[in-house]
Amino acid sequence: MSRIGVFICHCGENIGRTVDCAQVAQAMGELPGVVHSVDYKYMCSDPGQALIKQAIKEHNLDGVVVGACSPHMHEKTFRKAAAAAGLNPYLCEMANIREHCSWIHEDRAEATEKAKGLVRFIVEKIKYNRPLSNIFIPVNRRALVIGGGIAGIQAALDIADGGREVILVEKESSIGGHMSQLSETFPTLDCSQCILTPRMVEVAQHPRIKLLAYSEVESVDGYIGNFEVKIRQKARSIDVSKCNGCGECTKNCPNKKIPSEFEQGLGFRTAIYVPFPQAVPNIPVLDRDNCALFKGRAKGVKKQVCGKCATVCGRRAIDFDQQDSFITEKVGAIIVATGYQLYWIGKEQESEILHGYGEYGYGTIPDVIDGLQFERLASASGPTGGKILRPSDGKEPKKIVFLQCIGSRDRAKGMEYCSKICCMYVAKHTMLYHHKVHDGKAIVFYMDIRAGGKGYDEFVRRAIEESHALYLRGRVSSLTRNGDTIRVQGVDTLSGEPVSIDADMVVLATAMRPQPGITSLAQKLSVSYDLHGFLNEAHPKLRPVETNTAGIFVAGACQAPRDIPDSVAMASATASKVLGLFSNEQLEREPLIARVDRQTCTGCFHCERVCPYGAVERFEVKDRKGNLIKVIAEVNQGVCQGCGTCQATCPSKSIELDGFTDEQIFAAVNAL
Amino acid sequence: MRNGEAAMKVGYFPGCSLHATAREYEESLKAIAPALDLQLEEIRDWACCGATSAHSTNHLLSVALPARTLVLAARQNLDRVFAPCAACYNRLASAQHAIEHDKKVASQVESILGASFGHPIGVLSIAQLLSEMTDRIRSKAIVPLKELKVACYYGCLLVRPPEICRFDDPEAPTSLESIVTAAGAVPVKWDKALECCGGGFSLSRTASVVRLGRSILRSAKDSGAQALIVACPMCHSNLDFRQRAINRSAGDDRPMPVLFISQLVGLSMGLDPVRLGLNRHFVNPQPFLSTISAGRVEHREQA
Amino acid sequence: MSVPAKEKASSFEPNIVAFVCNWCTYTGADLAGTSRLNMAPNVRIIRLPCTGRIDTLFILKAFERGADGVIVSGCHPADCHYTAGNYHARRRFAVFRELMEFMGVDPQRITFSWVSASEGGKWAEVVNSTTEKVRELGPFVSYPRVAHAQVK
Amino acid sequence: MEELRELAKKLLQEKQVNAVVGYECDRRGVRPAFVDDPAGCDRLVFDHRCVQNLPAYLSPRRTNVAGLGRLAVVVKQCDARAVAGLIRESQLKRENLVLIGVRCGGVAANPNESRELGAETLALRCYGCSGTETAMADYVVGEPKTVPAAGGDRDARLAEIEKMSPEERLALWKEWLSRCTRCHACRQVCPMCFCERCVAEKTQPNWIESSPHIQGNFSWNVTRALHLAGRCVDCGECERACPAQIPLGLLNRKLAKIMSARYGFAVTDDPSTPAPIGSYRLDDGQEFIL
Repeated sequence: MSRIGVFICHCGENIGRTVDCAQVAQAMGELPGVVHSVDYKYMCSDPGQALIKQAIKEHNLDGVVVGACSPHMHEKTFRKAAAAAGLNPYLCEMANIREHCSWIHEDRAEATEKAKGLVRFIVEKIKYNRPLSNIFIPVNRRALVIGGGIAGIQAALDIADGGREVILVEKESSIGGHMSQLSETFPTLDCSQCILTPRMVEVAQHPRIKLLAYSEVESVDGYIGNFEVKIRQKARSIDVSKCNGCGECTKNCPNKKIPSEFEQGLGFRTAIYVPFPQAVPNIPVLDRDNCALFKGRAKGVKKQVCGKCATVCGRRAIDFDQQDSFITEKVGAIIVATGYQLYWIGKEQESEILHGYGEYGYGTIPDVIDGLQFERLASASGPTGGKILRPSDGKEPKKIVFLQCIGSRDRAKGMEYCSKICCMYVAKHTMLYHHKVHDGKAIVFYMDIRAGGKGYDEFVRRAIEESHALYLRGRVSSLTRNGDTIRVQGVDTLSGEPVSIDADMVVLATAMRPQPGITSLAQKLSVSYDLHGFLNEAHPKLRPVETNTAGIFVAGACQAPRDIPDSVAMASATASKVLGLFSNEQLEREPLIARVDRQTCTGCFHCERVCPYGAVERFEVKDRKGNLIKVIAEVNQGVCQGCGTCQATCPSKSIELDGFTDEQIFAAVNAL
Repeated sequence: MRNGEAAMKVGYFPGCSLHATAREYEESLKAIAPALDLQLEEIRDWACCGATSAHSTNHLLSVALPARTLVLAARQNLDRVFAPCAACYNRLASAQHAIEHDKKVASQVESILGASFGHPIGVLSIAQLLSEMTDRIRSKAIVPLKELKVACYYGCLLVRPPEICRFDDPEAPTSLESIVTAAGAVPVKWDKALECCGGGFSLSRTASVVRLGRSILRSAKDSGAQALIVACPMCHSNLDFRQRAINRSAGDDRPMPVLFISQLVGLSMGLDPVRLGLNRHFVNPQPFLSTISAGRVEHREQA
Repeated sequence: MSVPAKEKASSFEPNIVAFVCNWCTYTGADLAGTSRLNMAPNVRIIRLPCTGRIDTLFILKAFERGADGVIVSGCHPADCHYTAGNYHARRRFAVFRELMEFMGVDPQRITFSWVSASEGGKWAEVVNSTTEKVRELGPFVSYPRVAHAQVK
Repeated sequence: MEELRELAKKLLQEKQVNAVVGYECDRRGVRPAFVDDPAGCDRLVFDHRCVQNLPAYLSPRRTNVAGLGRLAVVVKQCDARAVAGLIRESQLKRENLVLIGVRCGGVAANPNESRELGAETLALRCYGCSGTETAMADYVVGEPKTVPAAGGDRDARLAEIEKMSPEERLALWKEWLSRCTRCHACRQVCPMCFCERCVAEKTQPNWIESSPHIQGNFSWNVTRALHLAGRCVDCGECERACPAQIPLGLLNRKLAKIMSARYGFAVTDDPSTPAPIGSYRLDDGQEFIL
């Protein structure tokens, strides 16, 4: 590049006061390759930009250097101006002589010298700039939503209502998630099923939503706009196309004593079952681990042991030999909404940072239950028909102690984070208990009450004032069996007194953790996660629902503990991001990405190891006959974000980051 | 696990109480050791472990005192040191932990002692030592204990803090249970196995010790235990020596014999109760001994 | 470039190059400017997308071309715009720094820092303290250098 | 030795491999041998003069060797680290290779060593080595041998230099590196230097001055060492090959020391061990960063 124009801006007095702009312009004019060098009061003003456009045409410039403010301020402005004059925008660069020079120095001679140096860096660098054009990536305008809880449902409906197709994958046999297990919801105490069920039905009936229940994501390939997702449809042992959900099979299944997952182990289900009556889709699933027929098969019994369900099924929908099947879907964006699980306080834990709670009996005391179990006890459709009864003997508890922060805010045994929802649902539980057992006494041990949210603090106050819950600030050191009751040893830190309570039942507000298997899913998606497995958002404040992998979004409690309103808001936010992405057929992005020199790449794949985005792929170089010559690296344009870590790592310098190539940096350093 | 191996040699740190108030603990240990092929080599010139005065007043001293013993053990070419007293065990293990994990303290202590640390020493509690030998205990248990129900009491120091002890579960330990099971007794499930006995407040704040002991003994009795098994001289003292006061305050006249775990193991081996020091207890063990048809002891009534 | 300072060794003014990442330190240096924080004029910034892009060859070349000191600066751990570039850079430069020290390059001539977009003040401190240190060490003439290009 | 020859013969006869890479003797000492005929297997030797790191011939850059097809290679424990490195970096496929692990018992510093192996003649890399065969070996030959006791502290010189002042160190390295003629023998002999086009030969831009002048020499040797950080298999061949007798091994050893101290990494013959450069831990040391 030999026809460079240099434009030095005074920025009014901002630069001119300390930097002798005319002198800088003159010195730059003497550099080899510079054919035009001027200074001007305000380069960014319309006349200033006109000056650049005119010079490009007049002097047939093939490079423009603007010595002015920070490129973060005006790089776009000047590149646009250059483009308007017919110059490739990437042949225009800025040297920062304001923030990095005139504003931070006082001595005019020193500042002028430094300004010369800074502009010279860029003049030398731009000699090696090449014209670049923006990259266009086709977008497959369909979305995948992983997880059919309230967040996934909301996201799927919003996108589908926005006119785009959605594939909703749910690993359980029905959508609905944890919300379907709740009795009432805070802070309004409206029935959870009543508000959720219509939305579930809407999903099932929506023409643009393809619901894949009892399915899991097997693998994910590709990048933003062009993901290819392999989905495993687990064998239900039911021909979905034939089943009409009549329920005869369930009714006739002889094994009726299997602890129900939906009822949190407080109720029973059959081996072939629908998790709850409002399930969507309303198709049963056969639990092969508990089915007599499959147990018999496993033992090698020749004769078919059972098969009642198949006998009673009028539509012959039962298929004992069904296998897992796989389908592949092409989508342009993925929303992860896999939700949460509760911290189990037992002795065996899958993570090194969790230790369980031996002082609470490691979960072996029958009337010590967790929050979700209490939800089922309080639910009108629950195992007790909405009566609060003790799991051990079915008696009505007259005194319930609620313990908050079990596993939350506890570095020793659980997680340091706050699970956010427990303060609220414990308050709700005390109210539900008060409504159902008028003479019952609810006692809550808390660390702090965190009731930030619309109507939230008022709700907690109602629990205390109207439902007469006794709130004690302090921790409980042990739960022990004391005859028929549970001895709760704790401390009330406000009075400073140790407290000993014999409770009929204890409810633990255990911590919210991400779903098991989240890390393996995150690895499939190349999404980062924190120490606890919660998925990382791209920016905690400004990009809360995006991930660092373009085209993948997060909603709900898979990202951090979230309540229903938060999850729904996040879900709608992801939907709006996805619809925005889908508003164009192509995705346009800056071309500042890495490219590989196929000639010299040796295929050591150091670049692959350091790439934060998994943008490096393997490319087979073949001769004309199709014989493999070598395997080398190739950069996926859609995935590369342009950090350049690969280039610094490449031993033979066979990968270059456009915009910051080795030649450009070398030229700048040489200008020292 | 060292089960089934030939003779095991460990360093032996009796501490002050095994030569004084808990003589029966040492007697029983020395009585069962030969049967278990266990060689206890006393550390020459050992000094006080420092509990509890040292660690409540001066951290450096609390490391230096037991560290001296550890240096001596290394000089005696011992890899492991057994401290029968739970407090001694805890101090020695804490000192070893500090030496390994806190370089600053380690170098300060080295200059105090004027000696450098040799190889790291494994510090063993009685629970650790005997749970390594459950097979031997089982094979030597010739006297049927007849489904004897016992409550195993750990107290606060035997398995805690977990980062120092690195043995058993700090909240729901089972090592003593596995030992008594090997000896032929039946451990009961009870709640107070880890509660505080009052420790050194036995003399200064007797009322507190009586209150704490009351809840421990009540829970043990309620669980159907016929004897309480302990592994610490201080626990033993509080629950045996103070038991008359405890029972009186509770209006309960059922005495509960309190045995060191080594005594129970000794009984299962058919050793003479007097050799095991059972005659030294304040609670008369005779009714209990009769239930398992062990020998007789002459009991002196408490004044 | 004129280097008058070099000739009068009594008042030596060091030449320092800073390789900084675009998102944190460059923006932090912008903030220092916006906040009008006065600092030594000896440091010249070369902007790169990420510390992950900063090659050890840049530093070697800078010394060859007459730099007396070098600054490498980027986002704090966990703040990298590209999630992990700074972690890779951290290993790269930890090793490079120790090797250079072994070969006789005083590590004080190379400053590594994490300066976030909000740390304008820290940037000024890094610039001033590095300038001060290198000024004390004197010109890096002992380093194998190419003939100094004299450009007006 | 017979065992080795028989094995080589068998592998060739059964067409399991197209050629065997091993060692042979000539007047001046031991040199690498490429045997593709069963009859030629009697040339093969293995003794303490078998210094060369044969996997250096396995990089795909050596097209004449790659053209031989499936190979069997005689490897010492130290050589196997190079094989592991090449597999890790996608330069070799394990299944295309038969590894004949030798129980070596240490080698001399030079392939033409006429004296017996002892403290004086033992190669530096054998200090502290067990001399047993590599775990990667498909076949193991030879009786177990013991490596002679080392003649001193291997890193004594390293420690000595570390104690010097920066000025002394720079002067020392300038003196050494000014001798470098840029013959790149260090690169040619290195099993881990397999780039198609070395960065030293890249001209656009020319990061490393190509003429044998101290400027480029410094950058070259620093860069060579850094590229081998965490990858160097510590065979010492670069130093042996250097005609200017520059103690290049010091740089490699220094880096190995840094890798071990900072990242707990030591080079192994297990290809699944990830390299320390190119990976990171969130809690990596950063005491040098402001």
